Amino acid sequence: SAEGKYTIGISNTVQGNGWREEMICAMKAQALASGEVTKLNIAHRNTDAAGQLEDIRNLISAKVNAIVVNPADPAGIKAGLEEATKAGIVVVAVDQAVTEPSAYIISNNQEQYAYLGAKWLFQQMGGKGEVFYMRGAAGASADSDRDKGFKKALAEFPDVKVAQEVFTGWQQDQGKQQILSFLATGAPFNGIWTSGIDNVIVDALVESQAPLVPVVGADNAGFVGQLSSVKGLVGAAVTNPGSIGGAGVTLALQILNGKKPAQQTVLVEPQLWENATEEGKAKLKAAADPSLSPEWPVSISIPDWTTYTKEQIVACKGPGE
Amino acid sequence: MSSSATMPQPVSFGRRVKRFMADRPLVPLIILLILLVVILQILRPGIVNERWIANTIKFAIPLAILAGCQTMTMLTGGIDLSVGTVATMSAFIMATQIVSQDPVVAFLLAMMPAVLIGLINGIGVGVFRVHPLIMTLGTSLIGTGCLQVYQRTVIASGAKIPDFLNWLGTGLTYGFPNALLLFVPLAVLIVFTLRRTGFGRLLYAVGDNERAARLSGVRYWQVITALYVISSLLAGITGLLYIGLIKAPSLSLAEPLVLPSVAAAVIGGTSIFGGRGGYTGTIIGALILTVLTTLLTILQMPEGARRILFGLIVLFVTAAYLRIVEER
Amino acid sequence: MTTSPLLDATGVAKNYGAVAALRNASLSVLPGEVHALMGANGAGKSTLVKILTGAIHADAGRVLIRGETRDIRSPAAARRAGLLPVYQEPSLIPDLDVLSNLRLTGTPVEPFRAWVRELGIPDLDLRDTARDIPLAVLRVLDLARALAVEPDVLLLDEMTAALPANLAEKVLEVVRRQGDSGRSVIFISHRFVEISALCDRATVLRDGETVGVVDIVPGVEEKIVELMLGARIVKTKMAARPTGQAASTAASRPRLSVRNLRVGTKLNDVSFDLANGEVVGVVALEGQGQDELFAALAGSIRPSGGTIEVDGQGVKFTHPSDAIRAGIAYVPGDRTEALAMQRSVHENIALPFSAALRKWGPIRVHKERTVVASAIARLQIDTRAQGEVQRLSGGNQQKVTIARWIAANARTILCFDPTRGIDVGTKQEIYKLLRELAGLDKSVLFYTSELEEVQRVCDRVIVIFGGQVVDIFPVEEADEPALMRAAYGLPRGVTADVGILADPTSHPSQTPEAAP
Amino acid sequence: MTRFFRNQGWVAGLFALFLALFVLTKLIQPGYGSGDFGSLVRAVLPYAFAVAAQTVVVIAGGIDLSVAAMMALTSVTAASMMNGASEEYALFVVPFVLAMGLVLGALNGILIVVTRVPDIVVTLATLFVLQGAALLVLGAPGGAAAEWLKASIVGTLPIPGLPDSIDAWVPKALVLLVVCLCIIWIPLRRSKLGLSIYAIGSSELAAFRSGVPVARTRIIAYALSGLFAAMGGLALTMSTGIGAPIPGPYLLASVAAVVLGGVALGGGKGGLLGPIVAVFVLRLVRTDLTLLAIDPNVTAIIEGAIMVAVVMFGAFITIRGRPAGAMP
Ligand SMILES: Nc1ncnc2c1ncn2[C@@H]1O[C@H](COP(=O)(O)OP(=O)(O)OP(=O)(O)O)[C@@H](O)[C@H]1O
Ligand SMILES: Nc1ncnc2c1ncn2[C@@H]1O[C@H](COP(=O)(O)OP(=O)(O)OP(=O)(O)O)[C@@H](O)[C@H]1O
Ligand SMILES: [Mg+2]
Ligand SMILES: [Mg+2]
Repeated sequence: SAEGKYTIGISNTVQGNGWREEMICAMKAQALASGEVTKLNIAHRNTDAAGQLEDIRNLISAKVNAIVVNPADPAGIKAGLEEATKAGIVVVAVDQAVTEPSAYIISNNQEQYAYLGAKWLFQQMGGKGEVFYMRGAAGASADSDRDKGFKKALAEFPDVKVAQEVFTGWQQDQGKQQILSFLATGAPFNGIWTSGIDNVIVDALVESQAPLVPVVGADNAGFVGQLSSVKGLVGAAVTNPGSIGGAGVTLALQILNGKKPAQQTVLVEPQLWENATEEGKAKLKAAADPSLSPEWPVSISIPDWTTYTKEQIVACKGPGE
Repeated sequence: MSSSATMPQPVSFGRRVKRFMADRPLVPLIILLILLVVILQILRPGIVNERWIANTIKFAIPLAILAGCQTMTMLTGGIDLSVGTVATMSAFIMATQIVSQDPVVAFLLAMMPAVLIGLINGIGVGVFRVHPLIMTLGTSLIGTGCLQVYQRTVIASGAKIPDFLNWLGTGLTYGFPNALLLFVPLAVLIVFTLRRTGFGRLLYAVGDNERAARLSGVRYWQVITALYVISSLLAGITGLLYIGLIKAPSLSLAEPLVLPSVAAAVIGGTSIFGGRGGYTGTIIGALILTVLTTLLTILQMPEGARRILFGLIVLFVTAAYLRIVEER
Repeated sequence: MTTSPLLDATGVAKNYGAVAALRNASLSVLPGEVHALMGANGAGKSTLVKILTGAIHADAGRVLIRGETRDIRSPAAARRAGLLPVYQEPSLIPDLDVLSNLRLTGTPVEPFRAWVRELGIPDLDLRDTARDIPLAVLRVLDLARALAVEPDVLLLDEMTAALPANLAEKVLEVVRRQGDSGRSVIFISHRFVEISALCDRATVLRDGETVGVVDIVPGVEEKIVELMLGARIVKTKMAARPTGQAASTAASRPRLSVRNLRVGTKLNDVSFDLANGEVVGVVALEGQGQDELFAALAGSIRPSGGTIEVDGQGVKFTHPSDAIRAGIAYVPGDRTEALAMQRSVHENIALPFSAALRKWGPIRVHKERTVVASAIARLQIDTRAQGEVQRLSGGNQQKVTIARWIAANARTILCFDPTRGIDVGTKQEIYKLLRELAGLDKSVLFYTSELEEVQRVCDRVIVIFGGQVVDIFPVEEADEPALMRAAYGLPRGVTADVGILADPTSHPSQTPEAAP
Repeated sequence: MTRFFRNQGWVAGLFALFLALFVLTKLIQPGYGSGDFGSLVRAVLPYAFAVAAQTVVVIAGGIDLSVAAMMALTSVTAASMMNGASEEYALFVVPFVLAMGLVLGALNGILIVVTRVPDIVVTLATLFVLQGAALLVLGAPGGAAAEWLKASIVGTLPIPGLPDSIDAWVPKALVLLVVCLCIIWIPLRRSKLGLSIYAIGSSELAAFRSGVPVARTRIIAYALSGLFAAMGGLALTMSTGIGAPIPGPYLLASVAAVVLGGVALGGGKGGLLGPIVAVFVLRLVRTDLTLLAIDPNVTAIIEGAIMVAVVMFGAFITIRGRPAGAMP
């Protein structure tokens, strides 16, 4: 409604990954759509917590009004966020929680993400059998949160065993090589849980004419498409929207405008879209979007939180660009 | 002059074996490869079947080609760290341009950044004498940035893997990966270039003693520029092959292959200081690394322990290999 | 002999794979003795020195120092035992300044400074980085560094080989005095003049074995040569220069014509001609601009003024390949500058064939092999260790640098001190080769640090002093005293009043005797 | 004087560049003040130690690819040891971790000396080993740091007798950095050991023949590198309060800064000051890019281009500056 009056700083520490790229584009699109942002100040590169501290402090130097951050580590950037709050800057963490109490958090619930998918998978497997557990990057906090959720589901199904646990490093080639090696061993398995490296896994199963066991992945465009198009594939996509970045910008603007949320933490609960039931199929159909890059999550908007159009997020233009 | 080789010398069997292997440095490498496969078979009986072999070869090929880039650049005392970025760029551009362009046009567009980056690398190293490590690192940063900017312009149009690349990357014919159709001629060409062409000889000479090469009339910058362009082109082709194999364009597609490609060349006996080495060893090195990765995946142990083991094995293999070859 | 030896090595052996560098070498040095170690190229002299000074380990053998067995495992240990070497290659750390180099080896500075002055270098700046110091001076610094710690045994491996006459003179003087003051010196050189002027005894090595120890008395040279070469008798007498053939050159255009050549501050004004079929010698003291002259003619550096004409055509070289295209090849004195040490003899010789862009394609293997083989045969290169040039002895490496241009059939060869560190037999071969080249109508520019070589090889001599040509001699007037005087910039005596462009064709029929 | 400029010209130029960038920063953001400078120094801290670690081995003629992994391992070790422990316990943790870096670094050196495998390969292998070890220590980022440790790089050091306005420009982190580096570097530079490190980097053969214990010197150089890397790891833990097992971007950054700082990758040349100033320059460039709110994808291009351009420029002036008539 008003012309832009705020500058917002953004800090992100993983570059070149479809999910994170979508998150950045959502932030830009939302900032543009809101009409309240004059300028986005984006620090977006591959680095660690110390590097993110540097970026946050640079953003403080740049005197932004709010910082939206996808933390490299929940605890590791506490000092920087604290300094930001002291400088009167609104801090919103997206995607993962942070330990700094003054920061607001709007996040996908990673533990729930894993729990939901794993539980569905184990049910599909009939409550027993061997599961191939393909995790993310060893040592990443999102990975260890998801591990908690996975273990929680596993505990509920005592007859399900982990046939093999691997770290894909969230890298497509590594995931594909691992599944192919695993397939080549001829070891029996009844389901695959992946931490978001999903479409290459289905490819591998199809290429090597292996039995199509149930597969759980994320809502990446490629995988969602496969769930509708690959014959005989049973699987589920658990949403992990990259558009959470747009929600973060919205939250920051709300706070700047004096509308503080009731709690510091707002969790966006994941949804599960499966293709085992007609109802699920319909959801998948609705969500599928072949025009997107296969690495992009299809859930490009979050109701109530984002107001941009698909064109806007795909254009990936922020205010003033 | 009398030669000491004629002196009667009792030579033990062990020494003779060592001498034999030293003269044929490929033999110990192949033995090691077989050893790894045997261990794998013992750990998981039945794993070594036709499908597994085809699979291993498929993944070893892109690594082997990139390791070829490293071999050639290392011969001149250089290194090419931009191969990962170049391969990724070609793959990504191919996958996104094929949607709207003629395949030939898409191919040419995909190879353009390869040529450009190779040329910049070559001029930087050959003319301005920037250290190859820094030069290729810099261009790879620049390339990654450009790719990200490019990515935003095509996000709306989507991506597609051309059928031909798909066939080449994942297809099998009579149980043999189709990628061999590309790789075998390429490997023969590289080996031939290194052994039997003037250009190959200059690579060794320049890497060994640049001043001597200069005094013999060799123009360093020509050799180096040609070398880095070739290296980049090979990386670009690898990218196309790799996208056919992985079938998912991403902005960091081939990056994980960079350090292993250096390791494969080193394990294969190419000296990182230049002047020494060859491509056949590198191919075996790439196979060894691929099998090793499988082996470590199969082992049920924490990720940390797996990495430790990987590092130790790479070190051990290289050390043992050096010992054997030095016996000469 | 009554005195017991200071250093006594027996049965030393060292193998490099299939090559036996030393098989059964022994060496016994008395206190106060200057002891020559002699042998053809590749006989194992340097290897023995390296073993004695802990730089490499012997496979077998025993070393006694003052009668005690010492196991010298490192250069530091040798230093403690009183053995100090000056190796064939300079061993100052290139990136450190001289002072730091001294600190590194624990050499006292003042004595070092005194020795440097004594050795004929008055104005050394200790803050200079070793890399920036010319080779000859580096060798002298190496020596001074060794002398400064007053070693019991000084081992000099071809110390004088890369030195200009004036510096070599000083070195000899100093070495002689070492002997007088009761210290021993092991002296390796291929120059008989030096040996007979300096040494008391000589140990002769052949193919890694000690084949004799002789006292140096007048006339012993023949015997040493016999011992050194064994069955390989010096069959190569100096080829007589056919007089008629050179006559044609005076009439035709000169092959190479240099006018007022200038390079930076080093080379001020050099003009001379080089005819087809002519060998022109260049004589100069260290650092008079001869390096720059050769480098400029080879296209290695760009002259700052003057003209170069090849076959009457003005040329500008921006890169050695330009010079090579004009048929001018350069053989540097420092072989590490010319050879790809890890590559084979074959590849080193064939290197120029592939240099040009249009030769980057497939190699014509058969043709190449023939050409290379004939060049190897021509220079009689010892190819036992031909897999890698670095395993050849110094002399054989030197031959490879020349063989390359024989194979490439270069019309003009610029030889910068090609006989540096080469044994007598091989030297004869090289002289002969150069004359043969001249016979084939090729031309040679030949810098040498050994004045006597001028007489053997050249048709004419130009003398450079202070970056200028100060004199041009026809060979018959170029006796050593005259050359020496000219090299020091002194005017020529009245007796030698011949025109500068003396006719090089009027050779005396007399041919210098083969060495010794 | 001319000699000083020949030796220190590059460093002086870098310093001038830093000052120019500083002025530029002031122009972009007039409010840029001492507090922001403090932030800059804290950002510099881990990079500076990483680059110090790299510099020592590069001067000794080697390269250490395991720097970042070593930092990760020491960081997680420190963080997990201090987790839940008393404040005083950290007094023991700090020397323990430093000693660990020293020993592991020495191990790197010993492996290089004993196996005779090129250092780049050995440290590539130890990169995996150390990474694995870090993962075994802490599977995910975590742990804690003592409050006094965290406080020791926050704020400024009040220096008696200095007006507050100047004092504000002396952040504790800077003092810590300078003290840590000087305590080790200055005595080293003046000692025979320091000379020996330069010597083996300049010419191993000549050093050996000059009586330098080459193997021991190399091991010590790597041990020092490990020590500096451990300081870097501690700096990470101090600034973030946790340990993270996945190595940060310090390896490539360290190599780049070493080269920018005028240390030849071949060894034997340069000092510590240049690379440290180079780190400041690189970090300040980052700050400026953020302040200018440049498109993040373009920043990668700019950073790469700066790296390449500066090094090319350096190469260019060395070519130009070569005295006429000198042998190339
Ligand atoms: N590192 C090595 N590897 C293999 N062979 C070697 C090596 N070093 C020396 N040789 C061989 O040992 C023999 C003796 O070499 P050495 O350098 O001692 O000769 P030299 O008597 O000093 O000859 P020169 O007068 O030419 O310097 C030669 O045949 C040489 O090829
Ligand atoms: N690849 C090669 N192998 C062996 N000898 C060669 C090779 N290339 C050139 N030479 C020899 O080097 C000499 C000069 O070669 P250069 O290339 O200057 O002549 P050219 O006339 O271009 O030769 P060509 O007609 O064979 O291409 C000739 O004696 C030639 O026989
Ligand atoms: Mg010798
Ligand atoms: Mg010699």
